[in-house]
Amino acid sequence: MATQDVSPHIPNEHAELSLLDRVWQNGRGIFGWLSVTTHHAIGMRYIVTAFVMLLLGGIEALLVRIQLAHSNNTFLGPDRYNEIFTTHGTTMMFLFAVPVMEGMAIYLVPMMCGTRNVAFPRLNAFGYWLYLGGCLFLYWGVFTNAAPDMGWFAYPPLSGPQFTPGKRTDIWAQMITFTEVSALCVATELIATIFKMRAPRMSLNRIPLFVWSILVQSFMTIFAMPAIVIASSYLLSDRTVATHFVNPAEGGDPILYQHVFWFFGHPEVYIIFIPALGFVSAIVTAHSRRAIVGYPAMVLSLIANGFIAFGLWVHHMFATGLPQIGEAYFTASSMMIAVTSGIQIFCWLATLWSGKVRLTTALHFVYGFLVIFVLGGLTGVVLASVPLDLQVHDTFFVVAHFHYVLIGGALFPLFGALYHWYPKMTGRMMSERLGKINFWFLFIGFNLTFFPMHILGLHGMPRRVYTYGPEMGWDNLNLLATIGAFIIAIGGILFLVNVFWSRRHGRIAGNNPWEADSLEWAAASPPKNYNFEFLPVATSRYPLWVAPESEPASLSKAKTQPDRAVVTGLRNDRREVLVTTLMDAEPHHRYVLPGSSIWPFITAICVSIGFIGSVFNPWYIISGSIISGLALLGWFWPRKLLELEP
Amino acid sequence: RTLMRGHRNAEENQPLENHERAQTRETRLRSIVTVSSVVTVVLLFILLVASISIGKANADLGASGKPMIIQVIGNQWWWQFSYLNDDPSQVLTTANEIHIPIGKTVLIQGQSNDVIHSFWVPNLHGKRDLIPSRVTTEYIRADRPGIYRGQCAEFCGLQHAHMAFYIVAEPEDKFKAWMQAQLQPAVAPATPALAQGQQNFLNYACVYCHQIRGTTASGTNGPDLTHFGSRRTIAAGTLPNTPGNLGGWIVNPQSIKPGNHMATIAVKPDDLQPMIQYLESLK
Amino acid sequence: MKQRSLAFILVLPALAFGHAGEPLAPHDLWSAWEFDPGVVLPVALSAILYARGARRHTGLTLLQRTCFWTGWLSLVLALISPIHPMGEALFSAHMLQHEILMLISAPLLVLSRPLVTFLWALPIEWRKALGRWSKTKPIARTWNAVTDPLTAWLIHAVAIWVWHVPYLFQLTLRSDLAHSGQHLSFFLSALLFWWAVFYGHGRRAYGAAFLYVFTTAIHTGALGALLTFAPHVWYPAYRTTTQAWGLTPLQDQQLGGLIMWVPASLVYLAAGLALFAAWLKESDLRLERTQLDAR
Amino acid sequence: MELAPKTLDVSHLEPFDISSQAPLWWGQVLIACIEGTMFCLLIAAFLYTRLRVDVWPLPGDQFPHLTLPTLALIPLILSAVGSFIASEGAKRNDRSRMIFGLTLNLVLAAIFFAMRIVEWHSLNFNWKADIQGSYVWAFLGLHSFDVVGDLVFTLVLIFCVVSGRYGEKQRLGVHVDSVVWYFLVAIWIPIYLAIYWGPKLLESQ
Repeated sequence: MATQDVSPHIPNEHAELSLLDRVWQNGRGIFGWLSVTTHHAIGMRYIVTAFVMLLLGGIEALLVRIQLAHSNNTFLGPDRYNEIFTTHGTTMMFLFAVPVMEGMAIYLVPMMCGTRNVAFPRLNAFGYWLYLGGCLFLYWGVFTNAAPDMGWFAYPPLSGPQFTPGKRTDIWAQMITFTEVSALCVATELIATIFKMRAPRMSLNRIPLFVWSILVQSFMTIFAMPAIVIASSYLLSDRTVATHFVNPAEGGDPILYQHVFWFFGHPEVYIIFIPALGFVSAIVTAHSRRAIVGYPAMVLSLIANGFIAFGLWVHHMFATGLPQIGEAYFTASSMMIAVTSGIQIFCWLATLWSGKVRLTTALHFVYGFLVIFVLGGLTGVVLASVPLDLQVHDTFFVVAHFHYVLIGGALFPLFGALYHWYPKMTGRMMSERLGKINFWFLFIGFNLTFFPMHILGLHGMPRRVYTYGPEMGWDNLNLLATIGAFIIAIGGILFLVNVFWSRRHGRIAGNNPWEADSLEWAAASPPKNYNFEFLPVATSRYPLWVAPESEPASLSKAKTQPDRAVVTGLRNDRREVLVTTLMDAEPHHRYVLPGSSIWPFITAICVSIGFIGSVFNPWYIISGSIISGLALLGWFWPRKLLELEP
Repeated sequence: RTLMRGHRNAEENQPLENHERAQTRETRLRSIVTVSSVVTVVLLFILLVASISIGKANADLGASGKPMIIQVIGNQWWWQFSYLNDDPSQVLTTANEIHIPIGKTVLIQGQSNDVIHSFWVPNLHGKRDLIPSRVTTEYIRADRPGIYRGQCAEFCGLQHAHMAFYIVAEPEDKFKAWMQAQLQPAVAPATPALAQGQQNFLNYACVYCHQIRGTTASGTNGPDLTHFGSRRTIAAGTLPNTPGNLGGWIVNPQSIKPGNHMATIAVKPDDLQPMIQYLESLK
Repeated sequence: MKQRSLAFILVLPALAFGHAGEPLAPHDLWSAWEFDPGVVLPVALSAILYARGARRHTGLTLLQRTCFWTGWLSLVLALISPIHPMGEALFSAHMLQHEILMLISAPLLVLSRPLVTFLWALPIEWRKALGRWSKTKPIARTWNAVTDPLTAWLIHAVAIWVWHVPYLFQLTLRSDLAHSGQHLSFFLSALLFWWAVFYGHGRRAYGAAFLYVFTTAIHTGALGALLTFAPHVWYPAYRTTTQAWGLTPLQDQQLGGLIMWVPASLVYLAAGLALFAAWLKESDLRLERTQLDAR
Repeated sequence: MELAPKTLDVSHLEPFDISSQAPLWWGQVLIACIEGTMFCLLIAAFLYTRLRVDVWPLPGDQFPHLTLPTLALIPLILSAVGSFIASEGAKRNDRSRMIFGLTLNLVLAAIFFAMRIVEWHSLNFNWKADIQGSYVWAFLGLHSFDVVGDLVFTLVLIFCVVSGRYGEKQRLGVHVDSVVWYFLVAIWIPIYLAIYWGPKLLESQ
């Protein structure tokens, strides 16, 4: 395949553009809104919904911190406290962290790959509606006094029918079903998009690191989520139809639930955190204005991270009495993850050190990430060691550790990413000054909240206690943590203020305000529904920077490239995109994407009826399947036969 | 920083040379990354060796002679302890507070009656989960005399926070004396007031759940109260064991430890005082 | 010293009869070499053939030679060194032996591409005849079929799982024939598997090879995890033999499971990453070629 | 270094493709990966559970019978041939081949399914009985759910092809349907081994 030096022949540019506009337009009114399949719109819905969840989870965190601010506090009773910490964990893990990463990926990946939408736009919409269904279902439970109260991990027998009667646990388990189906839809369509719809010549060795991280994350989702499907089904069927999967009286085993849960739960952490590594790579490249050092090492460590994550589930279960002879193996394999993460950190540091760094807010968040994540990694090494873990397991030390890893490792890069891509999403810049204030509030508040928890844990404060006695001497550090939590809250409010203020008053951004390297910056800000007038060709690993194809090393003096190679010959009178080969991204065939459709929404409603109904009556599984099948029939029914001519 | 920037501007004027220099710099950066990664691996390996040797030391605890075996059964939300012995008359069952001799290895044999709990005495050793349908084991040894607080470390429901216990480590002879005292049935009431208290206790529903050896109270759902007066706390470490606290606990356990499984029994105010005195007399 | 040699003489008959004698005790470890002619002869023959062929075959790289001799030594380690008799006393040692065969010897030997070198060792007429024979349709077709990555993956997976069925695994301790069959099927299926993974990408891309390595790591890891977490001894034949080595039968089984799970997965991971790196590099090379074409 | 805009003309490429290059094919393979992982984990969990119990099955339950499920493998495996014929027909836009393949697939799959129902009916335990019941019913239930789903889908495809209401998308549908069916056949074999043979093979004596 060859690129020819011919200017694109455009008979009537204006007419073509309005044709594209019309073909990719979404319907109007509420019906149109429900039928949207454009990936930005869906991605944005994910992000906004996830941030609403972050807000709710954050409020719950504050309530927890208020309760623990001093000893023998009676702000919340044990029942409310248990509901709130469970809902906090569940919300943050299932309804915020994973979906927000999915949302960012849905928004960015098609643009970074240089195409017009995800591979399965309707599946994408369906996934979102199910995710929304999960959010609404859980919070419906929370607001009708049926919030789950057995911890976000729901260990049986505590979560079994005998010890938590009522519908709390069932609502939790079915909410998991909603989010896992949604996550699986997203993973499937993202992999298909990345594999088959990349810009021509974007070979494997040229895929942006963020897209790599999403690819790894999606594969992890595909191999990890089925485990939580099984775990939540164990719970649900034991509770509703009296099976015995985790019932020890009839041969079941509660520890099996832990194995299955953590076979999902450990990779889950990486499902959240690997996209964040992608954010960091994108921000570091753009804001240090140089090629990333050690791109192949980065890719291989990402993949190794994903692989190793599946071997580590046991280290959540050291206290259950595992074979003593295995301790050395478990410790060693847990430590290995530090090596692959370490390689990536060194690569970023080398890039930042040798690049022309522009100290933006986004980069502030990256620096914050590096500091916090390294600390979290160090405590992680402590937890990897079996004897040390047995001492601090299920104490506030672990709470501190995973907040360092998840807030430091995922939330900070996420904030950085939002500062980085906000101009692309809205067409306006966020306030840098407010952004830096925002960063320092979050950074200081975060360390104030969570650093003392290390000490509390070492002093023996267990997790998930609703109160403690004054004789334990934990009051001061807890008060400090509570104050820190409120500083984080102020930081969060500042961020929201910045988002809303800049939406109106921010500086107009232009297509590529950061002079960044990857293809999404070639699209308009905010992007059109079809992303690109002409699909781009990836002439190098950093397609918007001037560089000969074979010399990635000389990119440090790159400038953004005004005239790029593009694809012509796609029909604009239907939603046509280009399918390329998996490895070298050579053009293979053209492919017509489906347009807007109400059926994903209707199907999601039918599936939700089945899911929600089955909590109350198992027969809804059957009736739900039937109506969902009918809805699917409507979805796929051949309406307009596609014309066969090219 | 300004120096470096100036240096780079100069570079841009000489594109050819600049490319080569960029290449060598790239190589240098990569080798720095490689070296750092290797150093990380070496450090981790040292930590691994240290971790294994600690684990070995812990495991070796059990190898030294025949240990004393204490069976721990977790309940929502209190602890039952049994000193196992081949001679059934020497088996002691008690709750929420135990004594151990210093310098002697104790094998903790963990089980659970309901949900998963975790046995943890922070100053003695790591933790071990108590799991229904399984028996888990752990060795502990106290080298210094003292009172060690233990706490449930696995979330076990409403009152997970109030599920503590105490281990009193003392010299062998003192321990033996304690053990002998504990093996005795409850002391008979010495005064009429105490006898009244005993009678009150036996008249109320307390007996369905609690045992006082030497009386007809033989329930097993709740903690054994045979030597209740000798314990430091009531309700699994929730309150210091004082007559006032005990009264409050009997009259309204739910206000002190909401959600716990002790039944609220309407004890008449006149019956309460002797009952408290009697229970506190059970040293 | 004298006692030592006396012990050696006493052990000799046991050596000669292979599995018939008592299970190996720790103090006999270093004298317990296994010189079963059925094993020693082919192993020695392969070394002689290779050495002869390597002298004539000029295109051989140092890497290939190193791969072959390391692989060959690991084969000796697995089959002839005391690891083998140890495997009759300890499940974990048996597992170690199998893992050496499947994860060290097999991939190294495949990487050294020894068949061509073996051919070079033969007289010219034989070489030609063999070459003709290998090109006949049924042979070529069978070869293509079994080295299809999916088939090879399947054969290897079935070999691994089937031999761990308690009845069959214990059969290998009673019957020499079954034991040889087990080792042979592990080793040959591993050769096939690695051949398909390393060279089968002519038909399926490296990416598929990566997936095959990854899924093999997963399913063997799962088997290892099952062994590690099983509350019962799978192979009662080891019930009386492990104590001499300071392990309870359950600990021995757990150790075996762990070997299959953790270190073995690491080998797969390393192989998978190497394949992936090759894949990335290859895609770059091809792009450069197409660019040159365009000019 | 030239900066002139370059173009890559793709108008000569096919507007459709029915092969493993189609994104939909990949989507279906990934869904098979998801379900395959789920079934494999469930098999591992089943074996783990089996290993924890001394007496299997728990008193009162029979072992599932072997004969009928083993015989049922024959129509099941043959039905994949029908799928293959149909997908080849779809690639060549050969209507009669598609109809023949799909019908063959449907009929053989239905025979398999009928045999399964008979066998299922003969079990003397249900999911509430004990842990064996829970697992066997879960395996049979989940796999049957998928099989029924795919049978309905095949029926719809037959209707489309026979009535002539089909275009490229439906042909791609036939191709993808065959992927689904291959998966359902392939995954049944380890499940079959696990529930009918696994518990016996794991007995150590």
